[in-house]
Amino acid sequence: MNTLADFTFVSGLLFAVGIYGLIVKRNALRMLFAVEIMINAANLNFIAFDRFLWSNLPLPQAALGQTFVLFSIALAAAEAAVVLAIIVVAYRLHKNVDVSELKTLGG
Amino acid sequence: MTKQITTFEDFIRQILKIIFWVLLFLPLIGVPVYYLLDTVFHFGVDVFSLLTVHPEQMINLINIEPFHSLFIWTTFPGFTFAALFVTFFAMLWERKLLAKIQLRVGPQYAGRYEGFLQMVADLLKLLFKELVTPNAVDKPIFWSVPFASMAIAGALLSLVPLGPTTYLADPPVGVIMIFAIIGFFPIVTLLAGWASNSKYPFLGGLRALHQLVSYEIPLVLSLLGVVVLSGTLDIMKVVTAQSGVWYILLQPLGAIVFFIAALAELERIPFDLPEADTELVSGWITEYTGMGFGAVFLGVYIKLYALSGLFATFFLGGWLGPSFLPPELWFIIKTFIVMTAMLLPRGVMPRVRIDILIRAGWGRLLVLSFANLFITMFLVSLGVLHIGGL
Amino acid sequence: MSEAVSAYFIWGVFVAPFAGAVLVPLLQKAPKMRDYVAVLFSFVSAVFALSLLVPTLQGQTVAPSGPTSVPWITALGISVGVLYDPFTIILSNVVAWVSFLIMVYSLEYMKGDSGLTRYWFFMNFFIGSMQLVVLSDNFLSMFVGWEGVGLCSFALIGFWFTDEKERWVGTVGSMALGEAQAYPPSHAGMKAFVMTRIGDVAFLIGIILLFIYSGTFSFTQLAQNAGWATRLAQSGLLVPTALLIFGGAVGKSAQFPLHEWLPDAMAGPASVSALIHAATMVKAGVVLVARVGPLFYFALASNTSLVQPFFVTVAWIGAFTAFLAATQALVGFELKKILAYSTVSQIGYMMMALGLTGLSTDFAQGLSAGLYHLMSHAIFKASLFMGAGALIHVSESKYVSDMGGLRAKMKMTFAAFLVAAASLSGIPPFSGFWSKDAVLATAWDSGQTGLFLVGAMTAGLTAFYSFRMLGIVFYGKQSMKLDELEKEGHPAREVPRLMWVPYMILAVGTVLIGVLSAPLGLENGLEWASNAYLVSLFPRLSGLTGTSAGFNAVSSLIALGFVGIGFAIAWTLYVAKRYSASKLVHEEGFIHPIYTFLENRWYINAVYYRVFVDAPIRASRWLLSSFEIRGLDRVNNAGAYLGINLSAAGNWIDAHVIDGVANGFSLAGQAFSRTIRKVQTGITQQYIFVFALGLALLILALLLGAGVRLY
Amino acid sequence: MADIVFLAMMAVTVGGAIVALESREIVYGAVGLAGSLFGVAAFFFLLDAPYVAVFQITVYVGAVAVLIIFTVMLVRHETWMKEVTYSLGRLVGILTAAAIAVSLTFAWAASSSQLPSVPVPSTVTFLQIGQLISTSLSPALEVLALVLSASVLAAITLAKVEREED
Repeated sequence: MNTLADFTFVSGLLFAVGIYGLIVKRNALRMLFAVEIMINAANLNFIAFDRFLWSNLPLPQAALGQTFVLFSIALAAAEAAVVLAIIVVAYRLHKNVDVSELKTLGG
Repeated sequence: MTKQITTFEDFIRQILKIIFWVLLFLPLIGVPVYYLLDTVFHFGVDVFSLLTVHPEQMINLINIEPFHSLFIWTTFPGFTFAALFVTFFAMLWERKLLAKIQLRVGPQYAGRYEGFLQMVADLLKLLFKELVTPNAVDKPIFWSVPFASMAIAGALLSLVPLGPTTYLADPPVGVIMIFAIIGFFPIVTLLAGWASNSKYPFLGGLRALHQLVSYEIPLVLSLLGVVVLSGTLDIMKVVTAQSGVWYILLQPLGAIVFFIAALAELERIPFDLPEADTELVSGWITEYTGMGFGAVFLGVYIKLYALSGLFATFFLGGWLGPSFLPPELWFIIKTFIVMTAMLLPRGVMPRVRIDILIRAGWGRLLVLSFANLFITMFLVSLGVLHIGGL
Repeated sequence: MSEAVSAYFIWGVFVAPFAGAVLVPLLQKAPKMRDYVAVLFSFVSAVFALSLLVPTLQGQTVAPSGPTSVPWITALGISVGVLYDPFTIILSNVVAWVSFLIMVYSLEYMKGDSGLTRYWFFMNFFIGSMQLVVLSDNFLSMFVGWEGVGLCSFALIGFWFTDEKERWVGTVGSMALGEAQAYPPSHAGMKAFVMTRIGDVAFLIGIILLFIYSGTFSFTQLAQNAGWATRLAQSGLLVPTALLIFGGAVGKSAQFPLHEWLPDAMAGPASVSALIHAATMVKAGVVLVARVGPLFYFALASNTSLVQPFFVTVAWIGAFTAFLAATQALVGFELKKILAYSTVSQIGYMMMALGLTGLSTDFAQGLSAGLYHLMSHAIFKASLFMGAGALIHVSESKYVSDMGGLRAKMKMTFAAFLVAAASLSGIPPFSGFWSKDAVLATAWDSGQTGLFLVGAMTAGLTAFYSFRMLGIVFYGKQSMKLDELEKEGHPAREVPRLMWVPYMILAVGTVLIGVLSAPLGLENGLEWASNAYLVSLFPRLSGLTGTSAGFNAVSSLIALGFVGIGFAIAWTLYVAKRYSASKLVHEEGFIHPIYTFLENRWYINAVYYRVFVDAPIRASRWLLSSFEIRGLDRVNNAGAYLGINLSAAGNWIDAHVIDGVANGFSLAGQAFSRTIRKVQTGITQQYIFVFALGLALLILALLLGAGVRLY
Repeated sequence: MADIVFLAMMAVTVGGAIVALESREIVYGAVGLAGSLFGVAAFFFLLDAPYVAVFQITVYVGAVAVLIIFTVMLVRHETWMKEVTYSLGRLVGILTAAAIAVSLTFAWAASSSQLPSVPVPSTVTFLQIGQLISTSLSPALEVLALVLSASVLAAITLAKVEREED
């Protein structure tokens, strides 16, 4: 049987990969990938802890973890939509998606 | 074929090679043989569960009950059945039917009667054709598309119950699972268009993306009325909830929306813009040849069968019917009728323009499906209709 | 006995207009469809209301099947729900059907206006909000409806926001105390909004106080756990709280001292005025008092005299407002403004009746009198306003002096107007007579002679101004304006059927109610409804069996005497035209100053403008001129001179001493910032790097701190 | 000890994530990301949360992945090819990620004795989730709806402004 530690291990790995991507990559889209990976790592943690610790509690707590992840997924989708729109606009304005080259936004 | 063994290294290499192939093929051949024998001798050892340590968790994923009937199920309601019998029959039926509608003859020569072996001939032709890989394509993605197309269509198919006991998967969230699987199709078409690295496939892929994304949402929403009425997301329970009245009577609007959206999802005439042969040669499947083309096409027809089956399941009571015929047969009859209805427009309708298509999707079907949902909810809350059957 | 009605019907009463309001903008592309949909939804609401009325009329209480309450703010235990009892249901029906007729009327009246989407949206929203006020079962959702009504009134009064000159309300150029007495529609809308808002703030404070002491907004819960009243009474806040809540009613129902917005609210279309006056907005205050009164009265089971001041205030404010507005109506020259004054006056009657509830022995008597008057007023006043709209439509002028002699040309309108005006002035056997009589009889029975006399006198004034208006508009010679119109090829003729049918229906209704009132025992029925309302709130009152005051010969004779006097004077002056009224007014004598005083609205409006509008403006101007320019600027200038001289002196020091130090500092600062600036690169990667390192270190530190060994 | 299914899913998830970040062709990255997110959905299945899992597939694979691939196609191919990764930066990234992983490993090792290894019996169904969302979490749902519509509006506005400038 898989233990809670197994799931947290996977989640930690995903998080580390996401951190790596955010540090190394300068491409806006790759950074979006990294952020999505990190969000998913967090979601996985939510579900795992909910399943192992809370799911025998009375109803509000038992379903909270899953509910929270549902909200988180929806928010992540909204975030992705906005980020992608920004990337497209930035590309049209600067012909570039490299964040280190898009410094004009910083003033 | 084999090289002469001269040195010891060659000998070892040869042995390792043999061991490798044996290890590779043993599960593929040995396990089915084991299960075949198991039905006769009852060994009492479940090898499958030895290979995977905790299968009971996967039971939640796909409700496969005892393992020894896996074979029957995959063949009868599942992929093989759909691919070999239904698809072939549907293609032939389509060609003959359309020919009759348009006062033509249709396939005539292959097979003795009315060219009924035409599809076998086509299959043979496709099998023996050369598989051309264009130079500029992105090979991995390009060649994964046919398989993905078939696999996703098969996944959709696995959710369609053929009878009260004949089904592949019955997840508790089946209806949403349909949405999830349908969501894969745009990616496949888009990737096919992109990987072909050619003008027409790319245009076709983009068109397909617009069309599929636009019509996915009404397709999803039109089913919500059914979900509200049956009070479950379990497809089997949706069917049993229709034992009183078929939902096409309670949900006419939803059925119409589902039907039209399914036509668009299938890229069938009048919504065949992604593969409009007069404009885009063959759309996103232009660059595929031989059996690659055949596989994509097979996927498309399996999808047709699956969506027809879903229509029959959600609106026509699935396998329900008078008991003088087995439920599986009822299901197939209904599916066949729906499929014929989906084929018919090809004979009589022109292709729509892209802007009309998009506007119809977002402006009409979406509104209609919302209206359907709200009317249903209103009627349910008024007590005219009841959750969980009539 | 109870009749099961689906609770959704009750919800439907106010949800349907809201749904209509939402649909209207969507149908903007199809104007015809939009108009009919808007009317249809008000009709749906009315039908829902009727489905509740039918069992009520059969003497049954409505027992809804289905949810009457759904959770809203769960954290505070607040839910939104409907309260249903015969009283509410009758109210809701009056609102629904009168509104529906007004909507039908608007179909023709507003035809061709460019802002119709806006119009239908707000009309439907208006009706929905009003029904929410009537039907909601707690103060908070009632407040939501209340504010919805306020918003819609703002939007509809200022409907013609482009402020063309002919849309202005009041006579341009007339002044009182140096304040202009004419306002553009947008100004009138703003005035209504701001003025009612004053009351609303009081209302909100009141219900929050109530919530603090009781922990609930729900009417039924407030009625059942009456401990809050004792606590409020102990801290001396009982009457203040009630009065604060009453403040909302004062604002919305245009009672003294917040009555000034209503006469100017005439700037909107006539149908809007009809809706505001007859069916919705101003009745909201009455509904509120009918809700609050019993709560405060019966919450203190033992000692009802504690809340006596509240009822005295309500009754006297009502009576005074009735008198005040009636006097102003005597001299009005704008048709709709006369009607507006009369509305204020009649609402005053209702308030008086509601105030009398707590002053008499039978609580339900005043309640039913108020309800009766509300009902009959809604009917005849809607009829009058729609008729006025038709008249204004025909004569293309809002002044009564521009009409005249229209009796023969607009027969239907004349008939409806005559009946409604007679009803308004309390002439038997029209409904207004019976309802006014009920109010006055209540006053008489409870021994409030002062209130009774004011009411009776006001009845005389009412008769006077009603027939004055009627005489000027329909009798006498045709005015110059109408002659001119005739020459231009627009002779005065009857309005289209879609317009006169609605107000004809209402006029017939007022006759029917009046004639059938006694045989049907209408007053007893209303008394029963009021009793049922009280019992539904306070089950302990279930033994309540008061009967209506019935026909009180003495009080009604006195009132009829006053009415007769008023009627006779008006007849002599304006219908028979024995004397010239204008001569009487403009001659020097004792009447002229009174006339001016009344025409200038007792100078209340002007004083308000002086105090609340002009004074702040003047104060800020004064602050600008004397404080800012003379005071602050001089200080500034002086400072500047000083600064210039000082800096000239400082210049030398600066150049020689400070620069050295400053340059030293700045060099150091530059060096420092050059170093530190590198941290703030704006490069995400570096931030993430630092964040990740910090995170790792933090985890390790926490682990170490918790005493975990890492090896 | 983790079983084969678990290990395979882990490989898909983490491998997909690595492919998403390290593939030379960004379309492969997008596909890898979709695979990784699909793997996470499989974990959700394994954790008895089928509803969330299907939701994850619907949203991420059905919507986000399509959007990403679409964006990739809108941006010219050469732009992605300019992508350079400095070896020093990569080293730093790997070290940092390793630091995170190591510290998380320590945390998990330190607390593993107190964590339950066997899941408690789960009774949560999607019906209950729906009830929870529509009752006590309804304010959150409304705020979420607002955020979603705001972001959709924002995305549309961004695209629209661009079209006007063209």
